Amino acid sequence: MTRVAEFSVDRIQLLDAAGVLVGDSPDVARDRNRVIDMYRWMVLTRAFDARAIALQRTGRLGTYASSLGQEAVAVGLADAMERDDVLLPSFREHGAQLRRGVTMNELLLYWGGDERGSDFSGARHDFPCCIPVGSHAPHAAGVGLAIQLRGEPWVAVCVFGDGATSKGDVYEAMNISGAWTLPVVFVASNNEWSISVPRSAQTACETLAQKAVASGFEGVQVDGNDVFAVREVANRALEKARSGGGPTLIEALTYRLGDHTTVDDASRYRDDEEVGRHWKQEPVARLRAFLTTTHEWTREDEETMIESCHAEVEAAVEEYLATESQPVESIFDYLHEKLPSAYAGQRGMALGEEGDR
Amino acid sequence: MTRVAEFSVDRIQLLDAAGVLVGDSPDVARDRNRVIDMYRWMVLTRAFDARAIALQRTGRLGTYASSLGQEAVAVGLADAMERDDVLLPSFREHGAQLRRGVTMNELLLYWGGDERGSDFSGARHDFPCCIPVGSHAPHAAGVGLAIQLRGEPWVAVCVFGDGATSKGDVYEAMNISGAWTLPVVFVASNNEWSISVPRSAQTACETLAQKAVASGFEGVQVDGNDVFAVREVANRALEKARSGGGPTLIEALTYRLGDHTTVDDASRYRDDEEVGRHWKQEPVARLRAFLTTTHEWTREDEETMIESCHAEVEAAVEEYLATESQPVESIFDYLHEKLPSAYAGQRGMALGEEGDR
Amino acid sequence: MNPASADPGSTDTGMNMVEAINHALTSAMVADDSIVLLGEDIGINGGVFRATDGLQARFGKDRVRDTPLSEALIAGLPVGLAAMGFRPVAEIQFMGFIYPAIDQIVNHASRLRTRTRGRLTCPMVLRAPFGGGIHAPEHHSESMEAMFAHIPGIRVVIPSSPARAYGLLLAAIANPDPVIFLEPKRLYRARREPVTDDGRPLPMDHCFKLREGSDITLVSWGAMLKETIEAADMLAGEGVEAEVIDVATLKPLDMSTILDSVGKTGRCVIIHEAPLTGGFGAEIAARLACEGLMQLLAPVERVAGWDTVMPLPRLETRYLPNVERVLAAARRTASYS
Amino acid sequence: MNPASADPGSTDTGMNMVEAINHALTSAMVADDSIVLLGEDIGINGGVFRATDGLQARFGKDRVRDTPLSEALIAGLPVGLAAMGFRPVAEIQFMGFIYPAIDQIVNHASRLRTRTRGRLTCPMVLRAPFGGGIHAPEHHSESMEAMFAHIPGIRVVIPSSPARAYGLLLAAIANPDPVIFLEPKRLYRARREPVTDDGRPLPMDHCFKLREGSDITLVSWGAMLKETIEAADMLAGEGVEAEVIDVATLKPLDMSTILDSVGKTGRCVIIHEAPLTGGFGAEIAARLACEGLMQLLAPVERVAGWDTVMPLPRLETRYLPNVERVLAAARRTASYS
Ligand SMILES: Cc1ncc(C[n+]2csc(CCOP(=O)(O)OP(=O)(O)O)c2C)c(N)n1
Ligand SMILES: Cc1ncc(C[n+]2csc(CCOP(=O)(O)OP(=O)(O)O)c2C)c(N)n1
Ligand SMILES: [Mg+2]
Ligand SMILES: [Mg+2]
Repeated sequence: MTRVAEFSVDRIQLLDAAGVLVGDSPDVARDRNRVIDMYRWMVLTRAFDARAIALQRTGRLGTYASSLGQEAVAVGLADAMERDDVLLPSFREHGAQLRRGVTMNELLLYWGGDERGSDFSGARHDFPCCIPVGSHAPHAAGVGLAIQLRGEPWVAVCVFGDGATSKGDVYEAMNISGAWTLPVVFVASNNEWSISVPRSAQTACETLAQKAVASGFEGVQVDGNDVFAVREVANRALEKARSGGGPTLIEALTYRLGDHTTVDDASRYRDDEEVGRHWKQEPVARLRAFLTTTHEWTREDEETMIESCHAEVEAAVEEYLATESQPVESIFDYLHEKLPSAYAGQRGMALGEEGDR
Repeated sequence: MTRVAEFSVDRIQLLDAAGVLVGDSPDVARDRNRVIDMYRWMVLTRAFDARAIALQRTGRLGTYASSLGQEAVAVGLADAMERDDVLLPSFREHGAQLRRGVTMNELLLYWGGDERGSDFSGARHDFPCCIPVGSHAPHAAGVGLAIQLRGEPWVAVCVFGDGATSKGDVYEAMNISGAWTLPVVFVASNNEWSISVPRSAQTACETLAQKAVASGFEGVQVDGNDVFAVREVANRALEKARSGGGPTLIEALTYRLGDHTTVDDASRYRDDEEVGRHWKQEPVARLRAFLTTTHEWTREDEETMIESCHAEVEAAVEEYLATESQPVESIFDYLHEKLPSAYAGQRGMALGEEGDR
Repeated sequence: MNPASADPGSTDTGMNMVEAINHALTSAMVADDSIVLLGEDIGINGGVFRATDGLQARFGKDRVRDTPLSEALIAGLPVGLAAMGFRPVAEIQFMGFIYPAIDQIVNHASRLRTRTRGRLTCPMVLRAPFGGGIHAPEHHSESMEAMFAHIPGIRVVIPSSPARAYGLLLAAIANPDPVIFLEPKRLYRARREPVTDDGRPLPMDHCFKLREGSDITLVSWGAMLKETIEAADMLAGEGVEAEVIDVATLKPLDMSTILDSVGKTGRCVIIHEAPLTGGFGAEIAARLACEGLMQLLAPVERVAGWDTVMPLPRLETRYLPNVERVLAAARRTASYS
Repeated sequence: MNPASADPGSTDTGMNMVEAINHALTSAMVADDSIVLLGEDIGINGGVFRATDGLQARFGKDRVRDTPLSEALIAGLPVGLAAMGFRPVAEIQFMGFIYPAIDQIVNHASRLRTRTRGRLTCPMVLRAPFGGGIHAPEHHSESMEAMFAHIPGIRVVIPSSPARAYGLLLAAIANPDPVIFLEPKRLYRARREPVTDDGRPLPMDHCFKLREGSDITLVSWGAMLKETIEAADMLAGEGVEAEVIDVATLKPLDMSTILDSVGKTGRCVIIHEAPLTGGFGAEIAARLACEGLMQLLAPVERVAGWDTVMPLPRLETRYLPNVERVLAAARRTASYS
């Protein structure tokens, strides 16, 4: 019996649950403005989430998936990315999308059931939300291949949940990214639940990071409620990919503090006690504690920021609510570059109805 | 940075390329009759393969996938299995199928394009060949679940190639087998080629055994041209599964000495030199050398066996060639348990044609 | 992405479709130990629509199993289970996620019996909610039943009422071959009706005549029967008596019921949510052109979804056929001469 | 599972269909750097049918790429590549293995433009050989084009001759939206014909009239046009002039060419290999029942594969429609009164 291969998974944390630095202090932590900036994106994301849920409850938004508790994964990741990197989000990365220039109005339009919400005015190369879980992972490989073929220094960043790691297409995409040394960073945002299925029922693996072993590249765990650690690990993975080192799988350990979506009722399948425990780990309070102890963040600073975030959200909501639906012909007009004449009759009928009413 | 998980892959070999025992001598190697029995199945498989190719070349068989060079994987595995274990083969495990009681006539019927070839008179619970690569892996999980639910001591054994390890459904099946601790043994018969695509282009992994790490169970490499080692590793994995220990992935290192199938021309994509090198590792000569040096296997013994194998093959070929096709209505009669009346008209038309001719 | 909950009611107040499905599953599982349910979130959560509510508590975790998030597997694992003598009933959470399962349906479930000449069989049911009208997120509102109805060796069944959901699901589970059971989610909670929870299956391979009439035949299935019946009622007010046929089993198709009706009325409108081109309405219209041509007094009309991607909720109602479109087509057809 | 090899010939002796495809790929790749080929065994092996023979040697490993054995990926990766401005042409080795790719086609490729209101687009081609008649192993002979023709947002194109394969593949590659390009493998080496290798696409969305006639319209696509034309020739001997239409682009369907023809002949037989029920013939027959009813002088007939699993080679010829079946249907239809 000969040992032919060995593998390991490391975990990285820089800021503990109390907001105290435990590892090497990253540069960014010393830069007050940078920390405040990251903090603001997290606070804004949370404010946006709360407002979106309220809109849904009052019938003015569709089913919505909140990212409550997962803000550090999204913001830390996006903060590490370059503008020309390409984000391929799942459906819970609002913080990353906002940070990269997707507007709140666009997010609301998307979740409000309007395709224009995916026609980002900024972040023009980023992919829209991906609802069929994990099905965007192959796209990330394709984006990575495009970048590689052009010899550009950019990276495709693909984010999905713990549940998604059970999908065959996620595996196929990771495998080819390894085989072709593609510039892709895969991020498994492990919030411990796939709707009602706990992470432990999803796979026998002790870590999700080790899923990378099957694709021949590195997997690493990070405290996903620690924005510094997320940013650090993302930075390393991005740099590796940029410099031709191929893909990395980052498992970000976080927790879904809210329901799966606005139509879910998490109390059916998990204890308040568990949720309560995780509130003590959550990323926003943690970073606020760090700011307070390290960068003299005051209650006033906090209140000012919260107010400005709310104002920003409100402005977006107003814009959203004032946005008229697209006309019915839009159903046809983006189907192909040019509508095949075979469908002209249907388009006419759809418009005709308009008149009937 | 904390190390949170470690994994390793071991390789097992008992008989070296020269037929010399290098590891602990397994019991079976000391039992002359048992060794001869295994040897005979390997020789028979090879004789069958050669005859099947000849039949194809003369238009009396369809496209055929030879197992030349891979006989030890098939036979070692089947030898370790219990009758009530369930084999889910790919399309190159003729040796395992034969050893488990599928008749040569059935194999010929299958490859000759007759469904009765999958209606095994023996091995009633074994699955038929699986052509869509890797798509039988989910079935293996299902068979494993059936066994587990019934509390039986059997095991589902699923064999596929190196190429198949890139398929998402193979991954999904391995993952659930790990999560549910199912009694399944997965065998990746790594013959280094997936038609023209070398193993190295299939994945960045250094071993295929490590694919198991992504599903949270053990992966092990074995010299697939060493029937003792295959049998030994299979035994261990089967015992583990039988006793509730869950799945194992066995990577059997072997080589496809022939073309991919009778319609392939391997000289388009690989060197004779490479093939020549692998002929020196091949399993039949290796076991013969062991038999000769250890169990006084003589040239006469060899000739007698080869003759009897050929005779057995010939008898099957005759039976096969004498088998009439099923009547046209068989196209309908196995579609559902009872043909829905909606299709009665079509069945009549198909039969009617019969009359027209 | 999972709608609001409700606990399955009892028979006295009637049942809605989700409750009927829940009762059918219960009844089947009580009667037959070999039935195993599998799917995402079907356990403690009872399914995102609550179709399996309470079943894990009642039948245990062995028989009501949450799977990992793996649709190819959710279709493929039951093939192995069924071949070994179990009767798996698997749930795909939404039809929008069923596509990775098609490989297993086409290449395995549908042909295990054929391939092995009956040695191994595949008595499995694959359930999936489908269709629009509940303002669901992207990929949650499509109707692609026609893709399945083209696959040889399977049945495709779509209920249109609680009672038919109950009886047809029992029939599907009892069937010795694979059945794709598609549930129009818009109907899940749309209506309650008395359902006798007696474990009695309804016949598959059989259309249901929901309304008698001699002037025109309206053929539909699933959720669109709602609009179809509404239209029929309005037509009656205009003096046009419509016969309404619920196809129910798309494959194999009971064409004789439809042909008989059209033989009587001479006029036919087919209504479905799915995109027009290659929708299952095409098969029915084709059969009329092939086998019922000389009975036709007017061109067949199909009222269907557009040949476009299903829009997000804001324009959803502009995609789905509505009563007006059904009525307009029926009026044209009824008055054609 | 991969048929015998042959090296693509030059134009002088004519080309068979594989060669024509090879030349079309070459021509497109010379003209447009953004074209990348992907698939299993398409590199040094040139594809199991040799459609990509010599292309890796000519265009390099960057542009002609052997993928791992991962069909979901072979459809999904090009979506990402296309969104970034490339024009991927991916090959699925056989249609029997295309099913894991359907998810990417339905949920992504077909709707990337719609979803993003044109911000991201998906100019990709997915090629796959399909159909029976070459005595191939299990799962290698099916015809499931109808599943694709029902998906909104894509084109489905099927050539029936070397020249049309050449021109239509060029059109598919040049098209700014996704195209499923299905190649009838029975025709790959069936016939050579002169093909001008001039890089000129043929129009998609357009039926080809292969034979003029005024007595009956025979509509088919792909491999069955062989039997259809043979039948037409025999009918001519019987005094029946058949118009033969090659649908070529199934989606979007050029129904006006078919309606015009049937307007003239009043009689129509549709021929395809795929199972009858829900086959694409249904759509054409349905359109006749809807839009051409009053022109019909006889019931429409469909000659198709049975609604069964495709049998293994020994009974394959008893499954595939043959000239006799086409003739019998055409005679019935032509003489109907
Ligand atoms: C392929 C697919 N199957 C099922 C669903 C329904 N669904 C939506 S989200 C979800 C759970 C996803 O869990 P995870 O990947 O952990 O992401 P999270 O929601 O926790 O962010 C499921 C099953 C889906 N959207 N896509
Ligand atoms: C899903 C699928 N894709 C493609 C094919 C065509 N094909 C048949 S065998 C094969 C290669 C398989 O390689 P491997 O898994 O290593 O098995 P081996 O043939 O070497 O035994 C391919 C691509 C197939 N049968 N199934
Ligand atoms: Mg999760
Ligand atoms: Mg191989």
